[in-house]
Amino acid sequence: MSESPPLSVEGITVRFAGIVALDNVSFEVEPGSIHAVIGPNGAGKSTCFNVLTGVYRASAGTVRLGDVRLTGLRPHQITRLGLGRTFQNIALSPRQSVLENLMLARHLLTRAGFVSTGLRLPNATREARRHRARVCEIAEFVGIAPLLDVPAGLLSYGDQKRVELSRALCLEPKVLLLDEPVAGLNAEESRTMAQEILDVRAGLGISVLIVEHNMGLVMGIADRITVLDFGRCISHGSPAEVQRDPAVIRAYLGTGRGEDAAAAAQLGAPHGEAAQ
Amino acid sequence: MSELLRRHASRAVIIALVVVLAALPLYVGAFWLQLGLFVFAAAIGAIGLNLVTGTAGQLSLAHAFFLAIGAYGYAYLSGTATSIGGGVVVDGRELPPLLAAALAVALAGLAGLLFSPIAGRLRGIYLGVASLSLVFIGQHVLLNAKDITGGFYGRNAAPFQLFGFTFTDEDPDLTVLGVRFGQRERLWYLGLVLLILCYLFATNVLRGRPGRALQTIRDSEIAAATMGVNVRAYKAWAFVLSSMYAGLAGVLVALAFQRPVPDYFNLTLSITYLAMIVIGGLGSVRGAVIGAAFVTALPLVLTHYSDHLTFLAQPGESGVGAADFAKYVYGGLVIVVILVAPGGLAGLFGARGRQTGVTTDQPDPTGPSSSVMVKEDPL
Amino acid sequence: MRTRNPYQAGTRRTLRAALACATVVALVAACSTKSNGGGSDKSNGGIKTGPGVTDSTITLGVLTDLSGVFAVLGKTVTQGAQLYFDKLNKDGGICGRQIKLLVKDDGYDVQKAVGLYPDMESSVLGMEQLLGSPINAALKQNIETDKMFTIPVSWASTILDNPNNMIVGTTYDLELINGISWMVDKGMIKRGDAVGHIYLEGEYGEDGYLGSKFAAKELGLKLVGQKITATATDVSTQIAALKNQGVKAILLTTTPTQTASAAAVDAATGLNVPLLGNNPVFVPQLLGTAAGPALEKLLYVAASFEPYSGDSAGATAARSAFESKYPTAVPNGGSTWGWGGAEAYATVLKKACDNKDLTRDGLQKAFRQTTSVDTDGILPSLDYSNPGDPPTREALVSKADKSAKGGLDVVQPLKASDLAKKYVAPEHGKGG
Amino acid sequence: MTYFGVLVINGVSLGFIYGLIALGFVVIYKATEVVNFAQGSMLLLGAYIVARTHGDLGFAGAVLLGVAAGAAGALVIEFVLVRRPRHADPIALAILTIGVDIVLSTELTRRIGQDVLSFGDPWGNDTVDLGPFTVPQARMGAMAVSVGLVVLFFAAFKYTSWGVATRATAEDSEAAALMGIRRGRVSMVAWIVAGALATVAGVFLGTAPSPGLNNSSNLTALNAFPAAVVGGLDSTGGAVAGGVLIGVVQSLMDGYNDNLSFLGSPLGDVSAYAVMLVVLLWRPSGLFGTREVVRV
Repeated sequence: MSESPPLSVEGITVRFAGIVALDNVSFEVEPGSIHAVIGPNGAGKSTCFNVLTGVYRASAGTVRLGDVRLTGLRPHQITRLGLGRTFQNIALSPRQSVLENLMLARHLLTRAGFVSTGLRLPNATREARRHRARVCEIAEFVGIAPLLDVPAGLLSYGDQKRVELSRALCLEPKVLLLDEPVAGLNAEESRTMAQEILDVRAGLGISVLIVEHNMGLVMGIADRITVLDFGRCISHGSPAEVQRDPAVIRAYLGTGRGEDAAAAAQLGAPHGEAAQ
Repeated sequence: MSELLRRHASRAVIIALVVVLAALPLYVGAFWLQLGLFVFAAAIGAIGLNLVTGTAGQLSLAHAFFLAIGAYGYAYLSGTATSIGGGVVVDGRELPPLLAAALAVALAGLAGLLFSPIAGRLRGIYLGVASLSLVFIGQHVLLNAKDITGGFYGRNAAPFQLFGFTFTDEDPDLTVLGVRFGQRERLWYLGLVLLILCYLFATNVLRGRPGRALQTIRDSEIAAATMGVNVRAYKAWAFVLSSMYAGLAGVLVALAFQRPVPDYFNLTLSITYLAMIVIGGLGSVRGAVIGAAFVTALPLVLTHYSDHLTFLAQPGESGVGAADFAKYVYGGLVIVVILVAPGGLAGLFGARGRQTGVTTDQPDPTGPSSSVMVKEDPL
Repeated sequence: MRTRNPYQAGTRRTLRAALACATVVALVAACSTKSNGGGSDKSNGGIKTGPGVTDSTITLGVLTDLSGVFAVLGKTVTQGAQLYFDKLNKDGGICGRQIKLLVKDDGYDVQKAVGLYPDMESSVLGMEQLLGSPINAALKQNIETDKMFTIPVSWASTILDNPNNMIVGTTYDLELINGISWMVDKGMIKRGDAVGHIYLEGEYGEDGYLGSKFAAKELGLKLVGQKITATATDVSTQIAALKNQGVKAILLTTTPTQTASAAAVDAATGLNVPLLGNNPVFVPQLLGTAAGPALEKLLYVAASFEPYSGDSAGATAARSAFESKYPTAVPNGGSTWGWGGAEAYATVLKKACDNKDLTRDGLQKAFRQTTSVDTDGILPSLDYSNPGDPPTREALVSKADKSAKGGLDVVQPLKASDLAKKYVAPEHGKGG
Repeated sequence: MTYFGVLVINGVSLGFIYGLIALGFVVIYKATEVVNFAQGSMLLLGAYIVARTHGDLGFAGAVLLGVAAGAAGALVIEFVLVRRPRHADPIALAILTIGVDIVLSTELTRRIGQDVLSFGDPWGNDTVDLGPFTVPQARMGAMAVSVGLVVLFFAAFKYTSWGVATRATAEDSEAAALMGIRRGRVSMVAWIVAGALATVAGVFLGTAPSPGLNNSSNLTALNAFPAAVVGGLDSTGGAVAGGVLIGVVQSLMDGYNDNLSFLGSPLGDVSAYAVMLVVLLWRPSGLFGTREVVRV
């Protein structure tokens, strides 16, 4: 099991039509760690993810994986370098089976083109068989193996979230980016998901970067936390350090939103509640 | 296990169909053979359009243009220099027909590739409208590049030849089981074999790695890119493959017509192809074939039987004739399919699952989407 | 079964299926019933007969447009032909046989025409009507292979190179050459003048342009060409360009709508030069539009057959037959020409009957022996003995006139100008 | 120079008619994200009604009825067809409008046949002299009415609640829905406006210097596609500008075709599409269109 390289974000700034969505944000995901990015609604968390994966282009700043510069590359190139992500609003192909959705993630690891696939050349067939076996293994690992033949659109929301996680794993990433993995899940499902994230880290030894609203989950599983507010980085540190930071509590309470206020209340909650 | 049964049943149906199609020239007359040849050509073209529009979700109204490249490419490459009237002399390359056909298909693919920088940059409906321009530019070229196309009067397409066997009425004379095999019988088999090969190729592509990538591009370009698909390249390849299918269909059309004329390759043809894949079922290879057969055969069969169809105006009477009626039916079907049966005719015949198309009437299973403004196209 | 591999469905099964297919095809084929020889010749009572000919009938094909852009033309031409054959049948038909028309509508759609042709091929002796140049072009090979004796509804000189085609009348180029000569005779234009020509993309316009180019060269006119597409409805830009060149007359090989637009703009911009169109440039409905007065003032039409209002015996017979059968229809010259064309076809059939050879080869032979088709004045005498040459070089000129039935009134009867006699058709000598 | 001026005036006057049709595309696109391929048959429908009724109702009455019919026809399309599959993909809906166009144009061209239908309009073939230029009154009318309609339209778009709602919907349809904007009403009004604009354009296409409406008048609406796209599919001002641009380009290419004979001829129709391709290569969302909205 190879050690994943550190993912470092340095001075990222993103502007849309005059609005500054991210302002000079920096943090580093240490190898093998679970790193969370939190912040009130509109703080720029998803924008941050989209910059890391190349969906948006940063106006300034750099992202590096190990020694490799990611900024300026197109999304599929970044994926090739070892970043795998899930989407906050599930982006599975609803009419394809779960197996097909997972096989898509093997795209970069396979080579069969139009001609060899269309003619069913032996190497294409062999390759497909080999990768199907690995995909089934990963599905087994996440516990969605019984769902492989079902069209993704017919699954429950919770199952779709797990398929998303599996799909990101099928990329064999060095760093896994999870965009609100438990949003919309009930307590039971959230606990399962938290366990799966911990299992992934333990089993595969890869770093995990999470954007999440659920403080319980974050405080329970994250090693390090970065807090964003209005596109700025307002706090860094271990869960305990962040929880004590008055700037963080102010940011959450200041928004006046119900869910943010609830998060603020949770900031004071005992560690690991969600992960129990 | 019912899944397995269904698969066997549908395989049996397809085999039975192929058997019937292979035996038909022994029974039916010239009209049906000619019709069959048109259907085979249209089916190949429709499978191609379906790859780019049905599977990858890129609306293309340029199909007539790529068909024209196939048809005229073949006529030019296999043709000899001849005077065609009106003082016009068309040029020709006198290549062996098989080579000419292969090169014509490649040429259509190349045209698709040249269009791909535009296809890659544009999204959704902009692409559809941009592709419209190829049809108009194509018509302009067909009518003006007279020494290659023959202008409005068209030019002859050389008969097809395969290793010395010609697809004409004689040379060699051929009688199979008491039936004389003339040009139409021979071309029938050529069309049938090509269609089967094209069908299998497309099915394999869709089930495999490139097919998954294309379908994901249709559902979400960002998801596809994030999963490692080079979206721009794949959109371009989809156009190339689609236009090669169109090119092959064009070659068959040239052989069926014996003399392609520019009038045929107009916007109506593009729209007819679109109707085929919608009626058949977007995204489904089988649907493309069913839709092509339906849309191609309907007006001809209605006219063929118009004497017996008393609700149609007979030739010379006022009222709705066979041709108009066929247009109402297929225009209406396009509407109905999109409104109530997104799977198209193929959906009604039992294909399902991954094969259904871009439309969906059910609530979007991906949940609400958020939109953001992007300063620069990231893909 | 979850991870069942559809890819292993494999070659073996496909092979087995193919084998099964082959067996079944062979078995099924053994009881094939397809008859050969729908198109073979027979001999009957001393007369050799071909496809479409029985003891009592001769069936001729009509593949025309009854639902597309040329539906009105296709319909009236077919009606005119049917009326003529009705009359002929009442008089006993040809060779004791009644003439039957098998009519199919292709909607001016090339693929449909190519698809419907085989439907008729084996059951007709020849094609009494094949409408539309693209369709004639697309079916050219078939017509030649099947030796299908055909009247094309198109007057492009390009069609002369098909030895199976019987052009009824003269070609577009000659119509214009005659018309331009007439204009010069009448003093409307003179040597050194600029003359404009708005012509359609496609055979009609471009063939007309061949004629105007020849006439301009011979007569020392400066020709200014403006090509347009069939869908353009507004020709003001083209007229502006011609006005800019100071033209003294404008030639039109355009759609009727464009003709009306040209007349309207010609008059409205104060240019007021005469317009000369040929053959299908005009429909009587135009006179009811706002362009009507301008058309009546400015438009002349050259054609090689009499308009609906023609006063020859033939045109009168055609008109009275049409009026009694279709009292409410809007008449146009199509029915007159359809009548004349049917008469020309019948002339060839009669000759073939005299030769006791009602086969396609027989028809072909009779065709080349036909040196003077007499249509009672609808058309000039037609001579088909020189393949590649138009059967006549004569044309008449008529003027748009609201008071005339069919909207046109003859101002110059049929006549071949010296220039027209001199003109060498581009296909000359090739049709053999 | 006079010649150049004549060409430009011809182009501009035709371009305003394209602009009216293109404006219809844009309004529908902004409100519903649907590109309406049936705009040509809506044009034919409204104009056909005008042509058939002006004898009884007089020109003004017939135009009113025709506009009402065009609007009603558009509304029927909107109501029965486009509104139902609310979640369907805009491309599928665009294809759906192609289906509508096939049916509607087949029926209308069948009815029109070979007739050239006039409108009994008050302008006839009369002309106006503008210095060295002679322009048909009908085209002056077309320009005046187009400008009037465009101004009226922009005012409505800017100040009425419908305009605000449409702009909000185009900006972010979900947010607009949350704010209580009824998408159904926005879309209905858009289709009505488009149907009415198409009818007016259809009437002007059939008045001098054209002799009347014929069975291919709907094909002219195809020229409005490049117009709308060049301007940007979601830009109302762009539609009019695009229309004028395309009209002028066509007119100039036709007028100077002799100097451009190496490009073949005629150049009018094809140049509109060539211009569109060039513009799209340079700006994928047209000259005045906003960049595509990406959904994650």
